[in-house]
Amino acid sequence: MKGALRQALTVAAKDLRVAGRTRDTLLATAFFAGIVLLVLGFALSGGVVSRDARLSAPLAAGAIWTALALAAAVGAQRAFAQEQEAGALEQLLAYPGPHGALYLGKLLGVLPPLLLVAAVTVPTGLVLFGASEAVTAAGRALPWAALALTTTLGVLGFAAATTFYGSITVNLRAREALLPALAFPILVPAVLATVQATRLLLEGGWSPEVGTWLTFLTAFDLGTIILATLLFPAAVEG
Amino acid sequence: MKGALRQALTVAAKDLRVAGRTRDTLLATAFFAGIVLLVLGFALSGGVVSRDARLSAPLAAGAIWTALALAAAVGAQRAFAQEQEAGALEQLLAYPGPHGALYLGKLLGVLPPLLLVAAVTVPTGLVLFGASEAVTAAGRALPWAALALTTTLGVLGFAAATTFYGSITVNLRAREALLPALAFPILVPAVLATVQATRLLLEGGWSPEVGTWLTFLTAFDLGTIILATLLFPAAVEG
Amino acid sequence: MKESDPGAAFAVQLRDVWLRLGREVILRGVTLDVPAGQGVTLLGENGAGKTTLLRLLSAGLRPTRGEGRVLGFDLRDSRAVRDAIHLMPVDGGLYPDLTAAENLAFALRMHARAGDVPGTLRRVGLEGAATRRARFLSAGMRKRLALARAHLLARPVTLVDEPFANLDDAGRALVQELLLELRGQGCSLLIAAHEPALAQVVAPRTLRLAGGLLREEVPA
Amino acid sequence: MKESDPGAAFAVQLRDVWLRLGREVILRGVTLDVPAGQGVTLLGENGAGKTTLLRLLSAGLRPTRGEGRVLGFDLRDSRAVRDAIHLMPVDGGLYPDLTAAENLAFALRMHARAGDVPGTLRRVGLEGAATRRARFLSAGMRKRLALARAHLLARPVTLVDEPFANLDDAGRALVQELLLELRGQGCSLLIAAHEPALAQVVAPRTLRLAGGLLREEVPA
Amino acid sequence: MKRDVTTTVLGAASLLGLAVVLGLSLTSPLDVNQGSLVRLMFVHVPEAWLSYLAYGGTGLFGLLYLIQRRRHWDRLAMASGEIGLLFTLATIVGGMLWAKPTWGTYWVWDARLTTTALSLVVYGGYLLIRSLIDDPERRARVSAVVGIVGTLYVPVNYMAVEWWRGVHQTQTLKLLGGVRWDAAPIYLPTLLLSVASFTLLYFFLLRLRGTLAAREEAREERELTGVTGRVEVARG
Ligand code: HEM
Ligand SMILES: Nc1ncnc2c1ncn2[C@@H]1O[C@H](COP(=O)(O)OP(=O)(O)OP(=O)(O)O)[C@@H](O)[C@H]1O
Ligand SMILES: Nc1ncnc2c1ncn2[C@@H]1O[C@H](COP(=O)(O)OP(=O)(O)OP(=O)(O)O)[C@@H](O)[C@H]1O
Ligand SMILES: [Mg+2]
Ligand SMILES: [Mg+2]
Repeated sequence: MKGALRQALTVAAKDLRVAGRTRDTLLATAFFAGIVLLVLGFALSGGVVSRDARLSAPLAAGAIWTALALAAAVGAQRAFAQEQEAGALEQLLAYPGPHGALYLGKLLGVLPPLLLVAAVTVPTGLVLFGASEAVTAAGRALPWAALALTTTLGVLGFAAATTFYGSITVNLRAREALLPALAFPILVPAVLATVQATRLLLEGGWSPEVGTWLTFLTAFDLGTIILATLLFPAAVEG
Repeated sequence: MKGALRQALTVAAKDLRVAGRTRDTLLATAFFAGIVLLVLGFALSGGVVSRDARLSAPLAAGAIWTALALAAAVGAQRAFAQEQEAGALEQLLAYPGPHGALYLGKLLGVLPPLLLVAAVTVPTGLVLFGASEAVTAAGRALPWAALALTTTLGVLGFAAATTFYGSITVNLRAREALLPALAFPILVPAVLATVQATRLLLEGGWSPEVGTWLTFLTAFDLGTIILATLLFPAAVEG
Repeated sequence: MKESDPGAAFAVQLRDVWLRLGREVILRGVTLDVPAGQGVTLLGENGAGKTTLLRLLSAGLRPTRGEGRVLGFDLRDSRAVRDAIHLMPVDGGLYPDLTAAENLAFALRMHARAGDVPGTLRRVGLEGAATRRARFLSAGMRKRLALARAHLLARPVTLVDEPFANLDDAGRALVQELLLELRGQGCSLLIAAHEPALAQVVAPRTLRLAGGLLREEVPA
Repeated sequence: MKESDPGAAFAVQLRDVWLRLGREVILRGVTLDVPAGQGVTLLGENGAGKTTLLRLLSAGLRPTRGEGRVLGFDLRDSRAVRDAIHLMPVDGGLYPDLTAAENLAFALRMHARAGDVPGTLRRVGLEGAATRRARFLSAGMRKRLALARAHLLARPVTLVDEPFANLDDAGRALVQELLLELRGQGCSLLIAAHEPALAQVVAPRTLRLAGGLLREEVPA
Repeated sequence: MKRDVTTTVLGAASLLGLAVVLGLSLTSPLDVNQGSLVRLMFVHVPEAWLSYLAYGGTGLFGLLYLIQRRRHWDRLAMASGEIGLLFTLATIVGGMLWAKPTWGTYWVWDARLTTTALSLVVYGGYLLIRSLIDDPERRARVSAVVGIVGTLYVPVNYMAVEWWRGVHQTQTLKLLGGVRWDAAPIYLPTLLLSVASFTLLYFFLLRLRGTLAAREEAREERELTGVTGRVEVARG
């Protein structure tokens, strides 16, 4: 158990070191998140939409979380594509210890860049879709702490699911498109929970309903991580 | 000149062959576009939003073009990732002839699958987001020809821009990490023009304003392709 | 973590192992016994299946039919096998964006072992490239780095795929020296190579893979 | 497209070429004249800079200082140089997801040339793997495929990086045979190798790269 | 090939059941609101039921494969996945055709419809993954994993539907419930019979497809190893 934890941390540290060195993961994830915000921003911010304050919260929530879900998929795919370059993946799988630890390590390595991207995407999205304005116009302050919690839980859930599918698609052709396509349906509960929590937070600040959604999200995160750790060995072994 | 064209076609044919070997790339990309539509539908059109008929056009336009922009980005990324694997990119650059031809070849290889995916995504998106119904309810026919033209021009523009972006990121050294961030905004005009043209077409059929956007889009496409062909050699040379 | 099964008299045992990859049948009934501590040179034409056999032994591939044991552990018990074995692949299997020293340190930490990274780098002549990324090492330097890793890990069963390729004469002598040291520590070695003369110095017993079958080769 | 400059008496000319990669200075004033049609064996320790020199000649890298010409074309005129030269890289530089035959056909078409793909595949012993993807070829088979490509293209200046590595004995003889044929067609050869005896059969003139400098080596 | 009695019996029974359902539904009274359209229910609901059954099968057989590593289970999982996909498609197309006259539109962003569309993607992905892996063992393993996770998606989304409704009262769901409530007394026997017949149909198709896959596999195995003449056909 302690050995597995050490392995997970070793893998994560390595991935973070490489990510800091080449920065390509960060770039790719930011690129995809940026496209989503850009297109949706232009499509929805003209005409009727921008004039209707009630719409700003659901639209901002939807756009932000679609962007982050995609960014998670891209980040996870990178994490495994990197391994595969130069045959390192086969070498990684040949180390002793449970393969589940490798999944956890990969997940821990994927998370920090994603959280970084999220830290930019969320405020940008709120401004772009006029949600932050609508909130301050209503005389409230933006609930930053609650938003940050939602974001962290949401990104963790996205990363957990996409990292798992990343291990499956890495050896397949067409993996770039396949990974998001496979992972998204599974992400639907997480998208739903994050979108609703964000929307409610924007519309009225903290409420017990938000708490319910966040509890659900936490359960989703834990469930996904446990299940993925259990199934990962079967997905990758020789 | 003729030699360059032949090379471009050779590269495109190779990419298409790899992509079409088992139709997996096409299937996966189509799949991916479909899922983006569904997730956006799910994330954006619950509650207030779905009951507002005025929103169908902007939502449909936004969702369709998010899906297509992402599909283009995935396709372009794939096109260069493939080359880089196993040192094939250096080999490709060592063939005789102008390097600009390689960019054109890559672009031509990315386009056909994308157009196919677009041919499915556009009608699906229109139906799913209720735009086709809103149009027929208003007693008009869907402007299919104009939509097809917009789609073709838009997909061409996205493919040209993302392929160029891909060529920049493929050989990135750390000190050039800012370059992609600078290249990203070239997508803005394409996004703006396609989204607006589509929305206007859905809201009121053909109009001079649509014509202006399409002219602008054509200019953008040509400009991007010419610029990228000229800059590509500098982006990839050792 | 068990270092090895101390009761195991055999490093490797295969019984009528068949292996199919894609539509090709690569191994067609391979039977092999390697006593613990022995050194074996594996010869065979290009495409004979040497690399495939090594991957099978390192639990990277599963036999289609037949059985195998490594240090007494069943090949299907991948965790135990991976604990006992190390495969040095042809292409090194290094992380291109980690430096030479980081690559070694990573491997050690994954095995929960300590080791003298700078010292080993010096032995393989890479002290000047310790902080260079593996991507920027020359072909021979990458091979030396992979060799340094195998030597540091010193697993009870060490599989080596084409250790002499891409190396200069000094490098080849170095491979022999380091591999001999490993044998001196009691490790069993299986070396796939196209240079029988060089490999047999370290691993005298010689086998040849041909037509998916393994035959003992008597030195001329 | 010109096949080559017919007036060029020299396949390769370098004048005091310096090359820096990252923070390392790899070449420190290399001067070299290779008359057209000559065969040159390039020796040097691991990391000496042989591969780097070949990449420089194939216009894949630009000299930091100094001048060079290939068949009379300035190295900075990358298009003309690329037209005249072919580099067979260590790792093959093949498309993993194209089959062996498709890889060859692609290279031919990029050079606007015709050639007998199945015949060449047969010569290098890959007729059985013509429709197998390069990803699934063994290390030696990939080398054979890269060799087949160099032979099919038969560029006036052909650079070969470690052609003998990963090959079995028959494969090494085959390399010699095919490279000799190329020389027979008037191609100039530059072979970087760690097997001087094998390479010198094809390319008798021998140079050694050490400390960033090139010296003529007189056969003992 | 020896006759497979079980398959024949299953096939005959399900066909018989379907014929009876057809007769009953054609003679059943018309609904007050929907007229003859209500008859679509006897196809639509069992179709949806069958697809859920098939998805459950995919997960279950995948799990069994991972535990026992018998190829038999993998073939059944694949068969089940294909059946599920087919009948989800039928549910959606049928539902859309039904939706047009009753709701006035082919598609609404109702949670249940979206969920159903997404399960199409889940199992489409399952089959796509299968088609991308050549090595039979790895294919079986990876697809078992994908199938298990995919099956978990079904109940999770069922709960998501509940939560979604808890937040917005969408009329569509009320409409669905309403129709069922009003119609139940009259249509229940036919509906139940229809569901039973479709269940039989599932097992029939499962066996049929499983046998077919086994034959294909055996033939491939023979072709590959026939050269040596030493390998007998590996049977699940
Ligand atoms: C695109 C259109 C539709 C789709 C994808 C669809 C899908 C489904 C699915 C998956 C089920 C079974 C699972 C469940 O019970 O939740 C179901 C059940 C049912 N559907 Fe549909 N449906 C569609 C349209 C309709 C329409 C137009 C009606 C009637 C006006 C309808 C009436 C029912 C009824 C009565 C049931 C069974 C009762 C129930 O379980 O709630 N459906 N549908
Ligand atoms: N996934 C695969 N699908 C089909 N054939 C494969 C696959 N992997 C390997 N092969 C084939 O298996 C054979 C054995 O390959 P292997 O790499 O084991 O040869 P080798 O003995 O190591 O050769 P070399 O000396 O050239 O390294 C080759 O013919 C190769 O093409
Ligand atoms: N991008 C780079 N940055 C820093 N150093 C580099 C870079 N590329 C190569 N080098 C260094 O240049 C030196 C020469 O490498 P090269 O590959 O040319 O050697 P080589 O003579 O071909 O060796 P080998 O016989 O092992 O193939 C090596 O020390 C290598 O680490
Ligand atoms: Mg090999
Ligand atoms: Mg070299």
